Amino acid sequence: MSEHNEPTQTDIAQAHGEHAHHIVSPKIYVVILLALLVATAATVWASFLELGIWNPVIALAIACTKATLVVLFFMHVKYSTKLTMLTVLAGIFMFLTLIGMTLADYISRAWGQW
Amino acid sequence: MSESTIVKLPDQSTARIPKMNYLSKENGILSWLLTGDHKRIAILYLISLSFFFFIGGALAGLIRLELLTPQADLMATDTYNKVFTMHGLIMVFFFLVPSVPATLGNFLIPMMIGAKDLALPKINLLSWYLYIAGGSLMLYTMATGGVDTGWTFTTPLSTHYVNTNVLTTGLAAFIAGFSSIFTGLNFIVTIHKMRAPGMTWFKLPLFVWAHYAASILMVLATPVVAIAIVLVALERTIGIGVFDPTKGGDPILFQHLFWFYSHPAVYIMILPGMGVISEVISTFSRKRVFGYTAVAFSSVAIAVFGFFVWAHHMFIMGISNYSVLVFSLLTMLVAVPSAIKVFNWTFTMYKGSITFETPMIYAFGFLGLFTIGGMTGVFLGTSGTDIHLTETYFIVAHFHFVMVGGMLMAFLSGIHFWWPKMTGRMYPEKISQLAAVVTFIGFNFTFFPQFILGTLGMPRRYASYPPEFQILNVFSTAGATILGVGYLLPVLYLVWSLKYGKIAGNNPWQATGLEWQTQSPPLTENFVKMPIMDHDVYDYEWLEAQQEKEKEVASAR
Amino acid sequence: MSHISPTIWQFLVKWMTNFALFPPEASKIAPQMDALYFFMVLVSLIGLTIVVLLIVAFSILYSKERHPVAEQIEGSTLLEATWTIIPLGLFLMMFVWGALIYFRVFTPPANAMNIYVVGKQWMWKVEHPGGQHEINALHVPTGRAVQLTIISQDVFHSFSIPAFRVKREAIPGRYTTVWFEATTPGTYHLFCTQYCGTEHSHMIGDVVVLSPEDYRKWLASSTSGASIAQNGERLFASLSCAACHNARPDARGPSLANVYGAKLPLASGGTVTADDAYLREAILNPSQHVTQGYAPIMPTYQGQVSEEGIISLVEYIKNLNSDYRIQQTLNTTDLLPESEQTAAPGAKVPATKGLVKP
Amino acid sequence: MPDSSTVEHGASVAAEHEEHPAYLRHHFESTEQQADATNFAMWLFLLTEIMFFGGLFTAYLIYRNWYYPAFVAASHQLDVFWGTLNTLVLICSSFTMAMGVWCSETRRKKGLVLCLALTFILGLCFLGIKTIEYSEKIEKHHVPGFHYSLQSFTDPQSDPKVFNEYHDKPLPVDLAVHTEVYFSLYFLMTGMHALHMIIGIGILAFMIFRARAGAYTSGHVTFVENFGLYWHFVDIIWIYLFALLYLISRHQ
Repeated sequence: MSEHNEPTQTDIAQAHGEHAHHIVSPKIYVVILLALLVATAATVWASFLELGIWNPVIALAIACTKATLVVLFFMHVKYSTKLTMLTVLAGIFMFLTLIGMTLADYISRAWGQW
Repeated sequence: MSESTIVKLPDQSTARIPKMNYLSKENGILSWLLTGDHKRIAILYLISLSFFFFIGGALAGLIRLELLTPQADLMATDTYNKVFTMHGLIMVFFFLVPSVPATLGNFLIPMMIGAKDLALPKINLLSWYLYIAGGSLMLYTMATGGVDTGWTFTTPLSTHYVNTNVLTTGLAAFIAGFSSIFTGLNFIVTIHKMRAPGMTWFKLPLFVWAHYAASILMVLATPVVAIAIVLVALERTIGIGVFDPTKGGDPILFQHLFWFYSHPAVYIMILPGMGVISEVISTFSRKRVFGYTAVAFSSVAIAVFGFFVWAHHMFIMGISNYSVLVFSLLTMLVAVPSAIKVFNWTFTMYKGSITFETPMIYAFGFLGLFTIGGMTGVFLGTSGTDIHLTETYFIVAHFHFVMVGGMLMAFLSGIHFWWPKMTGRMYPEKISQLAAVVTFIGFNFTFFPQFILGTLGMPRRYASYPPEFQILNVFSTAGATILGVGYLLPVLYLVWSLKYGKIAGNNPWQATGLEWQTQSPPLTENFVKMPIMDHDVYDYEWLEAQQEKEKEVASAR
Repeated sequence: MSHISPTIWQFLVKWMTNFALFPPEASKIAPQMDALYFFMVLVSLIGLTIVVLLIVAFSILYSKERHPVAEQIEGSTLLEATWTIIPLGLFLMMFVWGALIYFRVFTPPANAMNIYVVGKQWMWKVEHPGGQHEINALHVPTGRAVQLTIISQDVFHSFSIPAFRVKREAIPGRYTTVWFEATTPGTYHLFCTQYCGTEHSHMIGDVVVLSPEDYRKWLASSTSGASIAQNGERLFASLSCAACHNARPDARGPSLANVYGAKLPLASGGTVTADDAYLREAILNPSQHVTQGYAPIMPTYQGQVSEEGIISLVEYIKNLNSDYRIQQTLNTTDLLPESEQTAAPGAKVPATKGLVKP
Repeated sequence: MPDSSTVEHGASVAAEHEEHPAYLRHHFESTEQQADATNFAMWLFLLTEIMFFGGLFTAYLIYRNWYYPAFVAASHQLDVFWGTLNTLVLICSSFTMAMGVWCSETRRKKGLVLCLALTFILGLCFLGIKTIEYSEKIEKHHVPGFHYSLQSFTDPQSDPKVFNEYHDKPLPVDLAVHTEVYFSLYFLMTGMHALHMIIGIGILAFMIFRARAGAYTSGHVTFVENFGLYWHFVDIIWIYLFALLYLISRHQ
């Protein structure tokens, strides 16, 4: 059943079943690489500006865009099943719950009495 | 066969244990220690779990003996502190968290969904080795002087004011945590990816739903206690100042990280038990579980809500009053699915054809005790009464009602229910029914007085107490002896049944699960050919039709 | 019953005499909390009886002999709704009722009498403002709101008085507070309910509730010289706090008169009310809480002042309603030979009453 | 933290049946199901890693909120140049890893070996830069718990390299003490990240050795793919660490 001659592009895609394994072309990888490099430069440059409260916000925003680029394209989540996307979102949601609800306690301590 | 039982065994004179099964396939110590077969790993877990259960139980016995008298006279107070710490650690990390998932879950989930094995068999074996590594490290800790920080590692006590081996205990819990993560990870992947054709999500048995929910908790919550332990270890050795108030750290941050895991951990412990109870009550009432989707979704709801409630362990620890509101409200929401499940189980028996074998008696015990345990949880979730009741014996009674009354009863019910499938032999009925009733009585005698002690304000973890609490403590210790007997009996007659038990045949309970449609003890690859799930779950009509067909085939031959 | 041996009889008598089933109600909040407690016990009993009755009824009615063929029932959304909404409704009711009590217990009234409690590994040190020091004991008058400001010197402890239904964790590094109003005189248990090491079970004591006159007699009979504020003043001088906080116009530190409860503008923006916690933080980590218009030159006293010392300083600052006292101490210290001359030697700067920096 | 390479181990070779491709494990029905399952398992493992680092990020956010000035002064001790260079190194290594996965999918053995080797070298380069930074901290006694010195915060002039760039005002002692919390979090987070890098580089070496033997270019790509996920995840963690630890506020 498994042929051993040099498979063509279509054979490989077919052998892996059409839905799952979309092979991401190197062109996309290069574009994403450049985007990430530019974003890194941007975040470093932004940190040298005096923006007060906006500094951490921008730094985190750029970091999040870089992370989403890596997740979607390098980790193929854009091309994989809904289940993988759901797992990633579940992880992020639980990460934010841990941080959010713990910080909720620390931030609201100043309001009430001790 | 007497009318009042559904047990249908093959004719004992001719019945034999099937020649080819997962136990006889290969033998020798290596075939067990390097097995990938989920059933053998389940047996390995069952043996090591029972070992740790009896060590934890012995420590519990010591605690109860010490509390017979108001003075700390049986042992020195720091020995008592080490005894209750080890009791807590061994019971939580080495019995309650892995018990039902690692034994019954490992054994049954692949069979229930029609798969040949779990998705990652080598990771499953690694999970058992991590469990044994953690367990032996814990025993090493006990041997070399124990640890007296309580199983909750409260900082700054555990980091600066105690010189017992906190590090080795932390490492043991850290490793056992990964054993739990890998089991949970294995279950989620198997349930998602390896279901038999036709097995949709709503044809999954509730046992599988409950383990799916528990696995989500295992995978997402356990790493947070792993990092909390690493931080405690570093704080203790290098003094990084993350939890040390003199260096600007906040000890309450440890409480947040610790309870973020430890509350979902109690749902990791109880959800698999609920899965067992759904199967048992459905089989012995001969009826589909009442409100199947409600029970399935309430399992998942418990798992999801379980993540948002952890600070109800910290209401009086100085977290802000407003976050107490938030966590108390969410605790009320997480209590509702448990109530839904109890009522659904009760109504499963409506218009059923009920028989009272041992698993069902344990299930009745579970229903009663879990209802009390669950309700007293609401006492502690309500911020008002929590002020008076927290950190007293009320809490000890609450979690023992839920863990020992709930989870352990479910574990024993499951062990008795699937014993024929795991070993091919039936357990002795009469003595096991007696053991179940003895356990129920002993349990109530032990832990009900502790509710009253709790309202009286007797604090937890006290070696000596004011004299007016003595009577209730004496009742509790008396109950503990009965409970001890109740737990010893199953070991005796189950081991006895391995040799002398009746041959069980494929389906002694005439149950509808896929695991009952194959031989017992099952083949290594579970099914001769891949089962097709063409019928619904808990489909007793389909089972009758199946038995009619077999009768015709038998009579035609 | 003549054949019961005397030893068993004596044992039973000992048991029975001080056997208890429910703690005494000795504070104003106790009956309210017990009302909620009994309501919840009632709801639990009703729930349990429903479940047990259903199980027993179904077991009898639908046992295999009486009802051999089971009828498959899918479920009923009506029933599902009932046992979702009713428990939810009950639990939310308990939540609201409980939250009210919680807020009542942990928001002390303004006129409460403040008592400081310091938890230390395996003993409770209680300090009354008047200077009475108690170990593992707490004397309180009836009919008066008593606020406990609790802190721990080492590990987590938990100050628990079951008879008052009151419990608060003692945390190292932070004040936590709880208040109660005792109602019935008597002696009640005091426990440490958070595991704190070897002698955790010996960290207990007695809470003695006295009528107001007896309390006054007790106060008078057990004064130990200086009140906390006086201790604070001595510390204030010995740590040379007065060198900066001397309320002179050119003072390097803000004047501390009437600072307690005032809204202070911070150098890093925003305002903060100067309560006990703020004063303690300002002593230990001064440069994070610099008042506007002052340089962050105050040294930290972390590790130099014990918890009791900080409590006495805080108490002293709380009772400081004029700078007259500081002037007096300064003037006396000026007379000392080695004290370095400040400003114009001997010039008496009139102590301006109630001068408070904005 | 057991070696996470065992996670991929489940998917490795050793199947007895001839009619299936050699790498299909007996309990799977098809290679498709096996690839899906191991990929999903890898994602779940990454979930545990997210929650593991989550605890550290919670601690970081709380203490940054509490001791902001100390965090700013301490973050000036970190050299932005090395941090940025490390980020570029890791992003390129992510790129080469992605190209490696592509080569494995398109069965280009030489390309795969080259990409894995590049990723390996970039990984080592990252660790080299980290050792440079760590040695600098060790010299200045900024390692918490080992005679931690506040000198470069209470008296910034004594530390010309940083002072000329940022002209920090001297911190009072009680603020400077909290820089130790910053550095303990710094060593915790970057240390844990470096540990994951070391594990990754170990597996990379193993993979290069197997790739040279032609293991991953005959249709069975799950091992390379899963390792790619792990590597990209470690890169994402560094992206956040760089943003949070290095770039708190760099303006002069």
